[in-house]
Amino acid sequence: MEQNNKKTTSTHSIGIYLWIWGLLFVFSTFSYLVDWYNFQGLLRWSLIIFFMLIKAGLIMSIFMHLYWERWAIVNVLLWPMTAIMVFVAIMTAESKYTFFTRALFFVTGV
Amino acid sequence: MDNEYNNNKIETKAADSSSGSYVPPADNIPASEIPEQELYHAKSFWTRWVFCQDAKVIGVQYALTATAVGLIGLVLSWGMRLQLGFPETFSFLGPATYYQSVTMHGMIMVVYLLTALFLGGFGNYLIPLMVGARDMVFPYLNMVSFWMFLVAVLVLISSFFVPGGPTGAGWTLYPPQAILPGTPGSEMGIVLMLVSLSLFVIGFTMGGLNYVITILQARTRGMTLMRMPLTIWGIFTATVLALLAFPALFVACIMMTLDNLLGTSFFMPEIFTMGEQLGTTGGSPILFQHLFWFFGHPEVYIVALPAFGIVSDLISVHARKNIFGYRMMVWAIVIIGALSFVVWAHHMYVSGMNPYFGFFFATTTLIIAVPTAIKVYNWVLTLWRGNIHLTIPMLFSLGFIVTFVNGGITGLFLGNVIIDIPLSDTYFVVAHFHMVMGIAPLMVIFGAIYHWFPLISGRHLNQTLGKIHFWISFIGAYAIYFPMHYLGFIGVPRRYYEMYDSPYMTTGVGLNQFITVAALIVGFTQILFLYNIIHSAFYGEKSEKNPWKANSLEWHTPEMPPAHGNFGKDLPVVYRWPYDFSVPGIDREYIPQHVAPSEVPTAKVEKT
Amino acid sequence: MSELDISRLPKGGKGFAHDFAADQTTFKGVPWGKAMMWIFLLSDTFIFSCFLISLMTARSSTIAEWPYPSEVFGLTIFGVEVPLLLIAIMTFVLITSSGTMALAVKYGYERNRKMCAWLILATAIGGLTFVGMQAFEWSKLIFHDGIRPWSNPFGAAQFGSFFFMITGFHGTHVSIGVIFLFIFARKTFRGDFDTGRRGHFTSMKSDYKAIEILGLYWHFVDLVWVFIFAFFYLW
Amino acid sequence: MFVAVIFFLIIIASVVFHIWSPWWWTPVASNWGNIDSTIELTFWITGSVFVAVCSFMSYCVWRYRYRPDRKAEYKPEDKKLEIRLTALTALGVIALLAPGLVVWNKYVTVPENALKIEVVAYQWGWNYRLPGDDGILGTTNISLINDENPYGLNPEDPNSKDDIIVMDADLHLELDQPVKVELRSYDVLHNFYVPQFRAKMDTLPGLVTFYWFTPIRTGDFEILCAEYCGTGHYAMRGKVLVDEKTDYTNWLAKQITHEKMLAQNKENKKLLTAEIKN
Repeated sequence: MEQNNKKTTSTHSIGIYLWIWGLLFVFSTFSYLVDWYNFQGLLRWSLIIFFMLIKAGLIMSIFMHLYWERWAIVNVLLWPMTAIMVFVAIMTAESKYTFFTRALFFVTGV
Repeated sequence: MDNEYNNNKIETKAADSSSGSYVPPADNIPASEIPEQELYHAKSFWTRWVFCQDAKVIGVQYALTATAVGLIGLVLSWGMRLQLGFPETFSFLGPATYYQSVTMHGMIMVVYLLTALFLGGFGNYLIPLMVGARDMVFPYLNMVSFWMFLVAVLVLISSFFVPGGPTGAGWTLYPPQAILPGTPGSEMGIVLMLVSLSLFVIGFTMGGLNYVITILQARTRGMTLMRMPLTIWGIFTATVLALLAFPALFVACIMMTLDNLLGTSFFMPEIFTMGEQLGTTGGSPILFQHLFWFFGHPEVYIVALPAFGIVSDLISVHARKNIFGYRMMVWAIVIIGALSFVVWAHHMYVSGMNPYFGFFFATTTLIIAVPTAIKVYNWVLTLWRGNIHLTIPMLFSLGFIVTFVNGGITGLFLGNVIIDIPLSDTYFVVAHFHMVMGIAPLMVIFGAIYHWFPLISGRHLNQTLGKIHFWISFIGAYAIYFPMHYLGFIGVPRRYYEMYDSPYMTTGVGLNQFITVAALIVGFTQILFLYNIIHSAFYGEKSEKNPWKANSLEWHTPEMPPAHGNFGKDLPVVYRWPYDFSVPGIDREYIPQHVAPSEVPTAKVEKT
Repeated sequence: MSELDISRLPKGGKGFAHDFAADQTTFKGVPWGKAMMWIFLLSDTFIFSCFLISLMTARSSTIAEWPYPSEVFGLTIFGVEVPLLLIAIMTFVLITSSGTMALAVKYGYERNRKMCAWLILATAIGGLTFVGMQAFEWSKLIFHDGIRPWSNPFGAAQFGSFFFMITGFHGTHVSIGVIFLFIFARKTFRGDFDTGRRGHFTSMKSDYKAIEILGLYWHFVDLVWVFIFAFFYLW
Repeated sequence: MFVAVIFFLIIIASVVFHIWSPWWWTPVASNWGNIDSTIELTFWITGSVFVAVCSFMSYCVWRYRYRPDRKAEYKPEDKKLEIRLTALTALGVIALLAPGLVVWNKYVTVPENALKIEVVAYQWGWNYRLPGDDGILGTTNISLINDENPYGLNPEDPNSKDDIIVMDADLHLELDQPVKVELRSYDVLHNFYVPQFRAKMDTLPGLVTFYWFTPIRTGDFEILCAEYCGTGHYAMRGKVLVDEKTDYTNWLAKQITHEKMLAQNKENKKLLTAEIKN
């Protein structure tokens, strides 16, 4: 039932997996340290996102082999994220609007 | 395509020589990239007809279940119409019953009938046949998908029998009212509805993965994406939309179930209802609406896109002409699908969301009108200079065009944010969406059933009954929904149990009675259709092979109806698109997809 | 049967155009099961995205105080307040199991049955540890800190709701993964993938490719945790 | 022949129905007449598309009906025609959208001199609150609602003291005075809709929504709830009465402020408890 092309079987040296594994540890530690040193505001925000994206990228590209996949599947998997990004953008604006309306019209802390 | 890469492609693609003179191409086809699919052949009655792994049987199972539940939806609509046309005549219809009917009618028709019928029914039956595969890629998962759907339907039906009855929250299930005591069915009904929807999503995901992977990875040799029938394009895009849109519904269902059962405050702000504080804090009802419509708008196209695809094929076959602008049609389907994810909040113009969203969503919504209009133009341009057989599928296709154009242009009213303000939540909306995603897709479904019934059963449906069915359904449905727009202009809100004591609404009485009578007539005509199907399945006129002289692969199986595994010993090899009708330079009126260019050397076909 | 030699196909953007214009398979060299898992994960991504978007909406639209996760999830070890300690350990456990899974996939391709089986087992145990720690975390929050899905003593009620819902949904994914990992470990030890033994339900032949598919799922679970860690615990 | 004629008749019938339909919108009673103009424009554009496309279809059905000796044309594509049609459609869409967005911009931009009033919706009825002399509505919270304070007004907020409480389904408005309605709900979604004003907006619990309009005609107008809100949805009616200035002032003078109402309610409660004690 499945395709059986032995030629396409790709194995990678064990080293690359161990490297990525180590990097994931390091970046997880970094993102933990963001909390440990209690960074706040924009710095915290950007550092968290930065480490998160790096880790996600490493897992997807190496562990999930996306780096070695053909563009057809990579594009198919990544483009739909645009819809999510639009959703995020809209909901950011929406929740800000909700917050301001509430702060303007409602008593807080009752 | 660049020639240097043609080592793996069929030679015909490279044969479009630049010199301009047509050179008959060689037919050599490289061997398959994918090994022969192993199939589980049924050994007993149970595995052959009940727990069957054959996509064709699963498709019929889906279709029958969806039709059965759709009939319930139809009967519910009669109750609503009786109340609206002749209020205070029928004592069994109280406001609670009325709202429960409205809700269940909407949900059944949109999700359990149309989605399941187009994707589960037509999708399962047609995809493997039309792309030249033996079966779906995961027959077992496909079977489980149907059984999940059946369980979802049973859970839904069971809500009619629980204390408090089914939910009456409207098909949009907006919280807070969906789970507060002021709404009928807020005890068990809403929970069962949410559970049923979640099960439907899970079951559909199993099926949907099958459809997508079968189309992407299991086509036969020569079947490039740009040679697939538009039916497949429609179903494919709709399935992709469903796989990406249903998650939002699933999440919304989970969160509302928790709000209901555990008393969380996802969608529940501070609420003072029926004289007491509810104790919830800080939630946002608008969040639910965003999630719901992030699912709900693509859902409209989940229903519409397969209809677009199927109707293109019906028109082309029965007008004996290639579909006009195939590439445009494909791109239009894909663009509509992609855009459908960024227009959802046009259902929420009056919901109290951030008012500046109106600009963005009105713009994106009206942009969708462009590819949609192109599709309409291409359908009528396909008729132009065709040779139109007014068969029943063709009649239904024509009916589709009229109802769809009508419903589509009223969509331009509602999509344009400022016009939506007076019209939203009135009968204008009801008329609009029934026209565009009720009647129009149903026209296609009927046409498709008349078209493919010979393939499924080996017999024709009765033509006379079919014509009666068409004319009553089409004219009747048009008579129901066209005048209904004007109720909306007066300002009659939807979901009103009765409304006649308003001074300026009394004018609508006669119109409402007319609509009710028309609706009952159209509804009862469907019994004629069911009789036709059941009777013809056993006693209908025997059909010869390929009765409509179509080109696509499903008509060219060794047996008709096709056996398990679809295509005999060898899978067909495809050399052309399915629209080579009336090709010049050759006597044959049509050239099926698997006819090699060497068999029709004089045909002046264009490259596909 | 002629082999499809993927290495000879064009790469990158040209490859994209080529693959979509080609017949038979659009994802060249991708088995059906793997393609299905990818598309399923895409759909699942949308589920988790919707959860996280809802979290964001609730959090930035509530006028009540949002609890500070760093303190809520802190542990006191030997009298020292360590923020987010348990979560950090859980993160490392999950990454470790992801690493072993990646190696298991590699050995599966090399048809190294023993190595592959042990690594799958290690992954399963890692996953089980994670679930166990999550159970501990839940019980601590419920019984010790008094956090309930509908309310909590620290602030906005949605904090608890989203915590239990999102980690619960992720935990369900992990648990399902653990079950499959154990089943696959047994199958690998038994040599199903070498003998092509037929599946109990689907009656289809077993193949080492299944391990890569399971691996994709497991890495996805890890991937989701990266986002939950960032958006729920660190934010 | 027969089929084409019937399809054509249906199109004719639709147009005829539209022209002679007795069912049409009620005369506008607010400044939103330009919504009507936008709808009219849309009707002209889309209506002609409908007639054109469907007539063309009927014509094709008649002209190219099946004949055994006819062979259909073979023409997969006509790029030029398709591009032209696309451009034409895009033009039409812009013509629809642009004026719509202009009016929408007006709709969401509240004029400075608008009187802010609050509409409160509950299952199943309407109440109102006017800002009093200071022109400012006091802050609220649903969790403050109780027998004495039925609106959940903030007792600490000085702006709330002179707020005028209208616990009645009838709302009076002054002619030609722009009004910004701030919509609030105690329980579920509702929608404050007066067909003659054209405008509407949902009310949500946990949020305040708004829109504005200027009544331009005196008279009584019915308020309908246009968002499904439970079993009593259809019965959730109220009335807006647009008055001349003198009538409006007379009505306003009879209304009670929040401060007075609180005092009254307290007094009543005292009496009640005293009665119970006795």
